Amino acid sequence: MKNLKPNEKLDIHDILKDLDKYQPRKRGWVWRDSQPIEMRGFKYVQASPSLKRSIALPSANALDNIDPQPDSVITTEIASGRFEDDIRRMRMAAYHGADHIMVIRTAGQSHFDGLLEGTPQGVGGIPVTRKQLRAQRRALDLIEEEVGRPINYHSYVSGVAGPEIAVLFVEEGVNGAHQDPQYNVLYRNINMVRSFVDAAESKKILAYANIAQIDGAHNANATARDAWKVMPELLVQHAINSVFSEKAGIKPELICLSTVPPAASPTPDIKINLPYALALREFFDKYKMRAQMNTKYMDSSTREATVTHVLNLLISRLTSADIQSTITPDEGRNVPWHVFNIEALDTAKQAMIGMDDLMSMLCFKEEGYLHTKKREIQERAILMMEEIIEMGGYFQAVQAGMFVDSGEYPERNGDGIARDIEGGVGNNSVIKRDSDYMAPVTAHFGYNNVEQYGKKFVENPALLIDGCTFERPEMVQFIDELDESDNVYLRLEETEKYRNSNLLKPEVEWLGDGVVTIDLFFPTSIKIASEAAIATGKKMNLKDVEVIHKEVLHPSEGTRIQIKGKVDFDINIDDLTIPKDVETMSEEEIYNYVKSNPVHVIAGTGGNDEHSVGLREVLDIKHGGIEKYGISYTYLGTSVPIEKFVDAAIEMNAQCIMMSTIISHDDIHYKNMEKLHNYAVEKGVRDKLVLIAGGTQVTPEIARKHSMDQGFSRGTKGIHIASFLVNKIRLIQNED
Amino acid sequence: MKNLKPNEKLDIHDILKDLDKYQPRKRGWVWRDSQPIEMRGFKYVQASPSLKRSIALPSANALDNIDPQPDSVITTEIASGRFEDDIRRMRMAAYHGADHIMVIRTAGQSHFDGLLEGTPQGVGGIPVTRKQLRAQRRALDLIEEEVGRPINYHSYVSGVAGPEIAVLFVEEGVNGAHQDPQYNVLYRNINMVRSFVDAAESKKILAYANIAQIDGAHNANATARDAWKVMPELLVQHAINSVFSEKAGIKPELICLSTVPPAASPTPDIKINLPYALALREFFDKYKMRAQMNTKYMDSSTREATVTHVLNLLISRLTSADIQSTITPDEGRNVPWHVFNIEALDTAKQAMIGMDDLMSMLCFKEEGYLHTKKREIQERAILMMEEIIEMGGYFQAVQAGMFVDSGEYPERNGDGIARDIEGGVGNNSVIKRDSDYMAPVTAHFGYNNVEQYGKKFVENPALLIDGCTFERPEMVQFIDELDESDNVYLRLEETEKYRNSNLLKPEVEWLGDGVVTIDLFFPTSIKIASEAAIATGKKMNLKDVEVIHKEVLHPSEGTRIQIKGKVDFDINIDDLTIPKDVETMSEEEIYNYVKSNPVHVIAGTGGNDEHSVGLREVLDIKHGGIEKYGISYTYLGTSVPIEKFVDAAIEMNAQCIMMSTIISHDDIHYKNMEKLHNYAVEKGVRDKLVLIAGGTQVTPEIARKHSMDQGFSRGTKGIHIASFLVNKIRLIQNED
Amino acid sequence: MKERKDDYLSRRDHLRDMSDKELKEYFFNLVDKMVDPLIELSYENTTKSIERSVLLRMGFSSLQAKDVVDKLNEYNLLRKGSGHCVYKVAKKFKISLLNAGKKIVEEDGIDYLVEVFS
Amino acid sequence: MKERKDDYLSRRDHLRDMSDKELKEYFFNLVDKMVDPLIELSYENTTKSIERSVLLRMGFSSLQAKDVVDKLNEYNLLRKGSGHCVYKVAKKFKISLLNAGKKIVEEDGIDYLVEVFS
Repeated sequence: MKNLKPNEKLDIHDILKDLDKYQPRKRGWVWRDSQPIEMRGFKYVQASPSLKRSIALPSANALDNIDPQPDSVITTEIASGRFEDDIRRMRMAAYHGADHIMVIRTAGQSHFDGLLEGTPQGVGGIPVTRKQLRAQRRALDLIEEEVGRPINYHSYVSGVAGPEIAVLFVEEGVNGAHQDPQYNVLYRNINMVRSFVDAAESKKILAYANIAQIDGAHNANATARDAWKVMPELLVQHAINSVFSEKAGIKPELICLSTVPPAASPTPDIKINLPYALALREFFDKYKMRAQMNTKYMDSSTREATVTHVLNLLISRLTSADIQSTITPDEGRNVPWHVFNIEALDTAKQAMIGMDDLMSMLCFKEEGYLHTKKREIQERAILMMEEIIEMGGYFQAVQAGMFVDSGEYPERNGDGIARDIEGGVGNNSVIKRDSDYMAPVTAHFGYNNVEQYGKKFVENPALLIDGCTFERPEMVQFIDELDESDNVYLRLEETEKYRNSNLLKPEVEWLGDGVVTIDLFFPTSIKIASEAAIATGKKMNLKDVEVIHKEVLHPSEGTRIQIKGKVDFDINIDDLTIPKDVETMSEEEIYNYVKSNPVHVIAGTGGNDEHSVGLREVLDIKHGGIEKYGISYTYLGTSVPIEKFVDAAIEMNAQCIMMSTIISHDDIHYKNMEKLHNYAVEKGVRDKLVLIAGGTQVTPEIARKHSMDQGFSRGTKGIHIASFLVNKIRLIQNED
Repeated sequence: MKNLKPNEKLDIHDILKDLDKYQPRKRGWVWRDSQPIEMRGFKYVQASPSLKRSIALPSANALDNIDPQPDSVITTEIASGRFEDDIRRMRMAAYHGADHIMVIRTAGQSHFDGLLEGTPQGVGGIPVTRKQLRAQRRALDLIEEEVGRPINYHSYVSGVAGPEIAVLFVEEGVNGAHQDPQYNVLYRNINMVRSFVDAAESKKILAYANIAQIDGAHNANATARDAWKVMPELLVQHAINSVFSEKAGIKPELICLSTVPPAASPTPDIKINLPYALALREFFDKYKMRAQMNTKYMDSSTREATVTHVLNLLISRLTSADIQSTITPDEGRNVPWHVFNIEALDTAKQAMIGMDDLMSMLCFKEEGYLHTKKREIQERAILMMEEIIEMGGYFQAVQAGMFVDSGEYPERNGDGIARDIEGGVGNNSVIKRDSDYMAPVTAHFGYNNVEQYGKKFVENPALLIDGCTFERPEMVQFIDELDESDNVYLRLEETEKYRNSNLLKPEVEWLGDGVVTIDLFFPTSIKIASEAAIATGKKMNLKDVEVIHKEVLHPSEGTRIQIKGKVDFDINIDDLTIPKDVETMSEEEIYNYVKSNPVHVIAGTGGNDEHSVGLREVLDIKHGGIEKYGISYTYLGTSVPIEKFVDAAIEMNAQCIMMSTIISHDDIHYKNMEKLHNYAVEKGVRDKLVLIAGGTQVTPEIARKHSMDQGFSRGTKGIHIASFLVNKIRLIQNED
Repeated sequence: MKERKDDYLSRRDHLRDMSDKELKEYFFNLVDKMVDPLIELSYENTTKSIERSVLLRMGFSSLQAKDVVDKLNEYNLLRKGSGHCVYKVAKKFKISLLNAGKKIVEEDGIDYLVEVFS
Repeated sequence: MKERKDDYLSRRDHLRDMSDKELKEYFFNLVDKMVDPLIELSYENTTKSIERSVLLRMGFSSLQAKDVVDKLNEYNLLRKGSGHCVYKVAKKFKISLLNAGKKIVEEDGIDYLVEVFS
């Protein structure tokens, strides 16, 4: 398959073609190459090499578009339930700095005793299947080349088919996985004996391929009534899975603790979260930290979630994060949409770069609250473990409801999640191995009497069958679709008209889903505003209008309502007028022209506008402005009366007026453009003068609509203006 | 005038009525009463007393709606240009924690040599007039009673009419003001001699009424090409204004330095901003810090601005902020809209409370980068002052272009803002006082020979005229409107149909402006997406469609576009169906009913849904759930198959099924509701059973539409469900 | 569990004098006590999923693996290892592993397995 | 200003050995040197805006104050103080301050002022 071109869409048909023959390029987890970098005079310490292709933060346009990358691996979670749409989002995410892509699994798969095949649609995530994994890994193989950084692909080994899924992951090049038997037990009600027996096998398999493992402790935060009260228990949960994993064969440096700052504002966030983060990192320093953002205290406000997440990132920078997970700020209201994956990634990049090397300036107070509280959390965890052992061990403790109790241990509220040792899905399904038990495969955990067939097989049981799929990938069998009524081909057919065609439809997660968001303020109460918003959505031709966010600004003065709804029309690209790029001439050509045809420009900010930075940058030779090409200018300063521009142009015999206008309130920028034009007409010089307006809210279309010859906005360089100017002056001269 | 009622709109006609007779209730600045507080078991150290009425952060609904207030005074800036619309926003802002309201002044007023009167509309702010000030102060007097905290009202003393405006502020009860002659000189091109002579008088007047003064140094950040390079100069600017102010009579504790973290990510934000913040606070420890958020590195992304501002708030918490200003995250793209003032305030409150007492856990490293860099900034400032003095003083230095040069002093790029000592607006307008010069008023600065009329007048010159307006407010003359074609009455008339009527129109800054925002994603390039977005807006019946934000997610896979546009229809409240509040019965009544009519409920989360917290809260007696009223329940756990609910209800002879369903992806929650209903019908028990659905995305309407008897969403308490249930069971029994 | 008030301060008495380092060591000693029995349990047992995962590694598809394991379970042969059974049948009948699996599903190979493992 | 490279390291020599406290004191000494002449300047001078602000405090409206100050400026009387002039006229003619202002605007009181201040 050919490489991706940035200006061409990834074709899902290409990905699916000959998929049965595709083999992943590599196995195992890849950390970022953490190292100091320097950019535009800034030194970054907790950083990593730049991407070959990426999209910088919006404000980077004022900083030569630098896009420094932080040191941590950065995660995005994708969950549209259609793997083919997820793939497009992966590509967007990679450009915004994600190198760990978690594709969430559909609800309910964990109770399925076996593997699924094909590509059925999921709810809140995809069904994990070989075809789905292979297609996504194949896409990522292309995307990682496009951006120039390895991308870790992540999935889930939980439920009653763990070992099989783990094998699938090794075979299909998955690089990271969730695996924690406690998750099965507490949250999926899977039998605990079965879960642990399966888990050891799964972990051994993951270990074989250097797949990074993430545990499931963070779920206790999300489940407990007061998330911060389970902190002692979290240490216990992390300990059980980490040590169990290590004993099952995973290297400590691939055992990642999934940790979330449990509290969020309006609690005293950092006072609660920092001692906990320190307690954890002190005890578990030989393992890795996967810092997840808080999901428990998220409502439907994406702003609020963003702020909470920046405070979470502060905890990461005050302590450490080997993997920095991102949670989309819309997770409190829907399964994440494209734009919010990108928002979350940008927030992580922005905050981590912003807080680069923070601890070179700060230290922790060694006495007082922080140390005392950290130690208290650790001691409470120890006390909990003492009681667990006293009760007869982990199984007995779970059965007694020791876990996810809403009291901070040793306090108990009696509302923990209790599971029967002899209960749950898969109860009574564990089989004792006989003394001649044998499995002729690689990465098998536990008793395995291969010795009965010869000593030489002890180190390599798969030798008995001349290697298993781990050594001989060509042995892997690929199953395509099993369900004729639910598969990717049917879904592609439905939306084919939007694929590489001239038809567009807005979307949020699926191609052509038609969903748009409207942000509304009504000067009234929340109840009336909600209904008014729905009525407004309908009048705006939306179907299925629903309120997705409400915010009281004042009980009677006003309410903000965000609604979503579906448009039922398409946009035909052929009907649009796409503005052409301003053609730039070569520097040489401009320079030569101006040399023999002197050009003088009158410049200033118009009316009552004091913002001159942008203008001076396109004028000044030092900033690559028009002066560089030999164009001379008179700078009239700021807040120049409109008439003065024209008078000065006449006086100086100038060819052009460049008026900068930033303030756009009440359309003052349009009004000033018209005024400039009219005054030039009045003075009889309009046809000899090139009138240019510039400013952040100015577009070429708007400027031309308001009688300017051209408009320039953000991102304009001197060469753009110089090119336009020389072209235009030539035209004027030809007319003469 | 009667007090405001939260559920009634403020009537601008009431504010305007008898305004000529209104006198402000008090003078002077008020700090928050900073003190530790405790709430829901959380201790806050950098806090202040709670408001009588306020709106908590969205996520506080999971925390008993606590709304802790931080210690700093919090500023919001309002700038719609129509003071009557600003007033509504002030009220919203006060509920969200603002106690410092800056009403931005219209562009251009600073060159007006005298006072304006009446209420003309402004651009980017209001024209400051007596009527405007008095109306807004009057509104704030009401609003501060409503929320239970004094509110500081702020305006601007700059331009060529400074002393007059200062007098106006004392008379009209303004509590805070910008005053810095350097601002006039550098950014408004007002003659420097005139500016300083006026400034001393203005400052003496502000001092008289204990009006807090804020300087203008932060403008250098916004103007310089690389904002962080002016750090040494900022220290110099702050010093000039602060010491000049003190010598003119202002108490140090009312001299506030306006300081902005100059850098923002993707620069290494904290590494640059923290040493600077420390340098400033070390030198200027006797003055107050007004910490403003960064405006320089803001683009059109409100998310990006929010993250930058949280990092700014981190600087405030790492150092100090007596006044914490907020910048609206939309300031990079338009004059702030209602919702963004509130967003900015919520961000400040959330982050400051979240970082409460941060420095009880951290300390600064005493050696190394932080100290070295801090000291370097201070030394550079000193070197600059040495050169200024060497040049002959401040005026000569300004004339030479010493200020706002883009080089970090002592580096010079030769692009500073140079002003002529004998130039600018108001040049040559300073008059030397004769030896018998006299002014018989209070708070007059400088030479004043009142002694010629008697020694007793020296301490109190106004005694000569039996007191001036400062002692005798009744002397103040009120001028109403001067412009028949531009005043508040005309504007009110235009929008009267939306005022206290049944008509609603969405708005962003002005009543009835009709502006709405649409957030769109198109799977295509930025150029095509922009045009497609405009076309979509038009198809959605919007007028004046404009793109306000663009974000490339991937060059070909997709672009986010936000557009604004105007709706040209009204919503008639009479046409809406406003859902009634669920009537709650008294606890007593429910308890008594259930005592004689046992009620049993089957509860669980439906399908493949593992989120049980919300459900358990409305069940559990400990959390005020239905159990409290004697209602018994069987909890089936999570991920309950739909059939099992009905089977259990039949088996247990239950009256009600409560199904919780959080996952709403692909409408799975609706599907499960229908499934529950259908199975109950099938089993012949539907008419005997009350079916209730609950969950964050469930609304009463949606639930009823999908065959449930009722739905409950966020914020539901046990009593709501119990009331509904008892009512409904009574109905069913009556039907039987 | 029964409700219980926070008695941390009285319970922690024996931890008070430990250094941070000692505390950490003690923590991981306790972890070992919890985890070792779980590892032991896993070492000695297998499950249908483990056995299917073995067959996957031996080149079976998920559908094939499921059928083989279900059949072996029916005859209580998983205690020998599914891979072991397939291996035995393949060797015995000199057929491929996949064909051996098929033979087991078709109950052709079962008799041999019952016999050889008795 | 002329362009200049960053010569901080050579310029700062005399500051290197100052303590943080000394540095701060030195900073504010320099500030005083910059600011004192500006305060002196303000002490000795007045402006039309200052004079209008005086009249505002004496109960004049902005419109009235403007007219009075403009008239006094015309006759070079602001150096005496606008309030002073109004006060003088009011005392002389035993009229209210506002009427004294009106008198000045109507040029009635000017002669008296020119005379008394000569």
